[in-house]
Amino acid sequence: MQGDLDLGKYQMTVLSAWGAALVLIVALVALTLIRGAKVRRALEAAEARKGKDQ
Amino acid sequence: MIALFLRDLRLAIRAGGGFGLGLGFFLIVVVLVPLGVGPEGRTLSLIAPGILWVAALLACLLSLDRIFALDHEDGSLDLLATAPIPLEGVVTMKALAHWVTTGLPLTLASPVLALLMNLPGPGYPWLMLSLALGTPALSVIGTFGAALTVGLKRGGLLLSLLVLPLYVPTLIFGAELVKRGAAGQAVATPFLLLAGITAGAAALLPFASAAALRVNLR
Amino acid sequence: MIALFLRDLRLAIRAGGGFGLGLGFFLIVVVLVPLGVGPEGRTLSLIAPGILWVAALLACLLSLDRIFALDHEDGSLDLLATAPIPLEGVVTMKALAHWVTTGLPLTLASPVLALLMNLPGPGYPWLMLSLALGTPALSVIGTFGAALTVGLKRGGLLLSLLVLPLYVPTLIFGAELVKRGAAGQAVATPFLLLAGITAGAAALLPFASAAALRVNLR
Amino acid sequence: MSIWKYANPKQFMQTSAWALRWLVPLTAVLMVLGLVWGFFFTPPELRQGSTVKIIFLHVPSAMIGINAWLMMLVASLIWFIRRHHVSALAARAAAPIGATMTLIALITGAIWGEPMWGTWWAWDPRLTSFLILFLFYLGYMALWAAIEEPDTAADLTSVLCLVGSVFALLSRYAVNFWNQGLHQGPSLTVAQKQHVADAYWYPLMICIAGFIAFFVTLVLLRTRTEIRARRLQALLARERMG
Amino acid sequence: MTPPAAALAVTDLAVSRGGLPVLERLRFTLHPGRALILRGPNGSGKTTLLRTLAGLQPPLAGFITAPPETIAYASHADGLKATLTVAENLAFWAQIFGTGDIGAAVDGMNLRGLLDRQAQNLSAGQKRRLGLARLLVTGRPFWLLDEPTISLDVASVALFAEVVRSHLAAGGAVLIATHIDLGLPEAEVLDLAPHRARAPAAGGLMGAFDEAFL
Amino acid sequence: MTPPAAALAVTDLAVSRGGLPVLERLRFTLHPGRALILRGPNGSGKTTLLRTLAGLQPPLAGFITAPPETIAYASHADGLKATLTVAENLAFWAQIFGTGDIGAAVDGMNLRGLLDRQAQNLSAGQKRRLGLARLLVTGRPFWLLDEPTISLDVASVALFAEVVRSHLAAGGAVLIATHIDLGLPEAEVLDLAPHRARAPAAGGLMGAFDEAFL
Ligand code: HEM
Ligand SMILES: Nc1ncnc2c1ncn2[C@@H]1O[C@H](COP(=O)(O)OP(=O)(O)OP(=O)(O)O)[C@@H](O)[C@H]1O
Ligand SMILES: Nc1ncnc2c1ncn2[C@@H]1O[C@H](COP(=O)(O)OP(=O)(O)OP(=O)(O)O)[C@@H](O)[C@H]1O
Ligand SMILES: [Mg+2]
Ligand SMILES: [Mg+2]
Repeated sequence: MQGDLDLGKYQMTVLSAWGAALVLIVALVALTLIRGAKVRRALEAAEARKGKDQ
Repeated sequence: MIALFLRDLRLAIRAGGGFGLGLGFFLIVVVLVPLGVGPEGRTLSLIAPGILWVAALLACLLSLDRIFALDHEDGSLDLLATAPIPLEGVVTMKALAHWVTTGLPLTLASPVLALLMNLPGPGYPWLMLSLALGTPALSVIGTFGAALTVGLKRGGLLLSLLVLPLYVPTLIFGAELVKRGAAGQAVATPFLLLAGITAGAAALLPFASAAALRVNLR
Repeated sequence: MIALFLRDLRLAIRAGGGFGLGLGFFLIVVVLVPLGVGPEGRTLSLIAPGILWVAALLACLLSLDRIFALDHEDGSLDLLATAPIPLEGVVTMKALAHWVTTGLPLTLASPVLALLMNLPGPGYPWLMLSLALGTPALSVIGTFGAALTVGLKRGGLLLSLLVLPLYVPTLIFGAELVKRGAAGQAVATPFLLLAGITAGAAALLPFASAAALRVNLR
Repeated sequence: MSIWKYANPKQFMQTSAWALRWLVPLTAVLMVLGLVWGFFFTPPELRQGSTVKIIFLHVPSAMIGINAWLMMLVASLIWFIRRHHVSALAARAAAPIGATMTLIALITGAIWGEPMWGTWWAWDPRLTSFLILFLFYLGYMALWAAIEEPDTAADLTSVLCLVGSVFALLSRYAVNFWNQGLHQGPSLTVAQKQHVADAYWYPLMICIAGFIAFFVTLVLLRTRTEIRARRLQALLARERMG
Repeated sequence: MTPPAAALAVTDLAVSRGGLPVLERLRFTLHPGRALILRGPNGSGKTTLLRTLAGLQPPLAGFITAPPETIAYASHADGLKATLTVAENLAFWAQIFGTGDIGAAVDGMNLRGLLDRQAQNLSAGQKRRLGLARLLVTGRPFWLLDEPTISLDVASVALFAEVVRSHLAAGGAVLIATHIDLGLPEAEVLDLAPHRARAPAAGGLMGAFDEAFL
Repeated sequence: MTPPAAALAVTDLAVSRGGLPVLERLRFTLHPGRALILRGPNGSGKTTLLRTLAGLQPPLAGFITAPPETIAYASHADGLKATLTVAENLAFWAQIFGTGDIGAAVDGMNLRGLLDRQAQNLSAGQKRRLGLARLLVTGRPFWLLDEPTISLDVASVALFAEVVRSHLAAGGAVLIATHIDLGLPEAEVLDLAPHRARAPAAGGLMGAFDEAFL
């Protein structure tokens, strides 16, 4: 199916637009998830310390 | 409140010619552009209204960060906030002092600089009019930006980033007014819009500025 | 000495994205000019090399006053002057840190902004080359200006006045290089002159800056 | 119970965790379906050739770019009036998404413009006002980043969002002064679709739905992170207090 | 100076800095004619308390009876303009506070000889004297002073005590945070140590922003 | 720390501020292991003298034997970066002075608990402690301190005296300008009053720039 796809003379245009957009989307998602995981881990560590004190 | 205004003026004068400096910057931008762009008269007169307005805007912008920064550093702002004058008044006076030290001299000097930029003859009165009408808005909007960023280290460039998009409508209508005036077209619409922006900003923004200042002081 | 450089970088990053802000200003000036001048593509590509260089210069300029001002206010500069590193080294490191936080990002971002200004296609590599070559000179010269004005209240605009004339040769050759490159003409002369200015400024000005700093501290 | 109970962080964490269980798969399905359909199974258009495929990224991201700002405006108002922390944090969480979407619209539009208009960029009113919107996003995020204390930052960014919205509208109107521009006017509403052939209409609708779901999902995820960061900050400060 | 209608009374006050409670369960009354000295080690929250009383930041809990309009606050910083002369600096504040006359303040803090000197050319102690003279032109009954005698020499400290005494005699009241002896034996002392904010687990208050998050 | 080769000796020194002579005929020697306290009323020229000794301004007349490279100067301002943490601030100065280790300084001024706090979030006294800790990382024998105990509470003043004593014991020397008692009874005192600059008519020196005009 992919083989059939013919983007014609605008191949570069379409591919670069899609490429740039997808890179940005993936980067946004990745940053969101990475920061989320980092904060979650730090919070869990802090909660654990707090739990021990009490 | 008048005392505050007078003090700010006096400080501007004492600090190595506050009036001259904004003007100097205006002058230098206007000089730099032909240096960078090249000396062709036709190109210059084409871009003159826009560049003159951009230069005026940048000259305003550069002096913004000092509106509150110095007062914050030396503790005066804390004292003003507890003084028996409303913070809205303080903010308005600060904006007014900024305009008198920046916008007003720019307006008065603009014809000379327009000469350097080859502005077409009929544009001169419109240039002065548009600056007289538009620079107060620049001061008021800038004061708002300064109130938002007071107390932040290196607030200067952040301030520019915040304020410049807010300056866009003023710039467009101001430059448009000069452009149409210089070309002898109808100027009523940009004129009214520019006046509207200035009036609206002067009437409403001091409240936002005072609120931001209050938040920043606590 | 490396420690000083690293500290300045760290301070720039801490202070709300030091890198982004110089860049932000460059971006905004480049956006404002078309807003003022109007949207015609032909006019814009005519003035693009000049305006891009003027914008880069202004973006550099705006961050100059902080090179020494903060260190002076909090007393660090006194301490650095009595530290076991030569003041020439301090000045060079400060200039280097300024370039890394301002000139370098400007150079890297310039193609995107050239797009907005409709720069003709062949001009792009020359634009980046000229900025890479010229912005170090802007930082070094700016550091000299900052050293001259350190400790003056409201030095910011005075600094601009002092430094801008010094920037003129860099601006002219830089813009000329881009203009010729964009038009496909010979670029050797402005290229060599620009490189010469940068090399000369970097080699000699630190001594002048250190001397100015010494005078200002006593 | 009023809807304000969701403004309680604990309640919000629970509700959003539940909602995310549905939203994440929904987003994935819609995005993949819409994008794959749009990229692989749409024919080239007569005039535009295959560049028409860019529409499936350009239009949804442009819509989100605008509406994210609206959402931030509403959230800022809620923070002002009722001082619900989740609201302020949601506004903060939405800004980078809106900025990225705006950037995507700008980039795809620019790339599209090269073959269509023969230029990457033109100072067309719609393009210009979008660029200004992007600047507003940058300023808003820079202000959040520059202020240490969270409540102060929330207050100041809300003020900026309110004032900025007014000025963004003004500039939208101001740039219309120049000319009608190259960019085509709004031809696409849910009710009427006469300008778009069916072959593009259905995948486009799916993409738009996918982007909306994507936005909601990310806002929820990021808001949860902001809430956790806030709680973390409070705990750490507490630890220092002893 | 209009004498204060009432005392500055503080009930169950808690103050916070950077979102964290610093002091709590504060309860004291400052009567006209009295001086109260705040004592506490570095970082115990004296500055924070004074800023709260002056109305510069909202209290975390509790009440303050005196409105901010009756309070003059002198912080670590003096609020001087380097390029204005001593006389201009004082005259400005006198105008802002609507009192107008700076003669008493000048004589009170012994600034006659320096009137035409720019503030940037004063020594540290001279600057401080000018900062204190500002209090005299506010015409307000309650003075909140944060380490007022920093940099002052012995003679100036005595001068300052004199000024405070005459303010008290005129029906004013002062609250002073300091680590050193001020030569005011008649002043009461409030030790802040027992008022340190406790962790919430130990019964303390929540911080302003984290009540929803803890 | 390398012990100083010699003492800091001052001969016939005259110092000026703003072009006017402030102090003259100064002559004293600061031997290793000794502390000297400068006393004088506000505006008598203590800060000016210290800045001159530190090499920040040229003397009007006279000689100073110790080169500036042996001198660490702590002024009214602390030279702290608000956005750097306590540890980063100290580490920076340690690197600049090539000493590298901040452990001793941190313990000396009791900053362990604050290491990760940004300088802007310190109280006045905590900032001052950090400013003094900087002296310990310079590794220099002569300390010139301008009112070092400003804002410090009693415990911190004692801590400071302790640090000064161990510096003296290690062969260092300190010169302190202050108005308050530092708990250093062993220190000698130099009163600046007799050294006040006289008018030229009375035999005093000319100012730096006006000799040509008088
Ligand atoms: C940098 C360049 C561009 C920018 C910033 C931009 C921006 C936008 C924006 C903001 C919208 C949203 C409209 C709305 O929902 O109201 C939009 C829609 C659209 N754009 Fe662009 N655009 C750009 C270039 C292009 C180009 C080159 C084309 C194709 C020739 C194009 C085709 C479209 C189409 C077809 C729509 C949908 C319009 C509708 O039917 O409502 N855009 N664009
Ligand atoms: N942004 C912040 N975040 C957390 N804690 C802070 C922040 N700012 C200040 N603090 C802390 O709040 C406490 C109170 O500070 P405050 O300045 O009121 O103390 P102080 O009693 O005036 O001390 P000093 O005698 O040293 O002047 C200090 O422990 C300080 O470190
Ligand atoms: N630019 C100037 N022109 C004239 N006199 C000046 C100038 N700057 C400072 N002075 C004066 O020089 C004198 C010395 O000031 P210096 O700061 O050395 O005093 P000090 O002993 O440190 O005082 P303090 O104990 O108050 O800190 C002061 O009387 C001051 O007013
Ligand atoms: Mg304090
Ligand atoms: Mg002194």
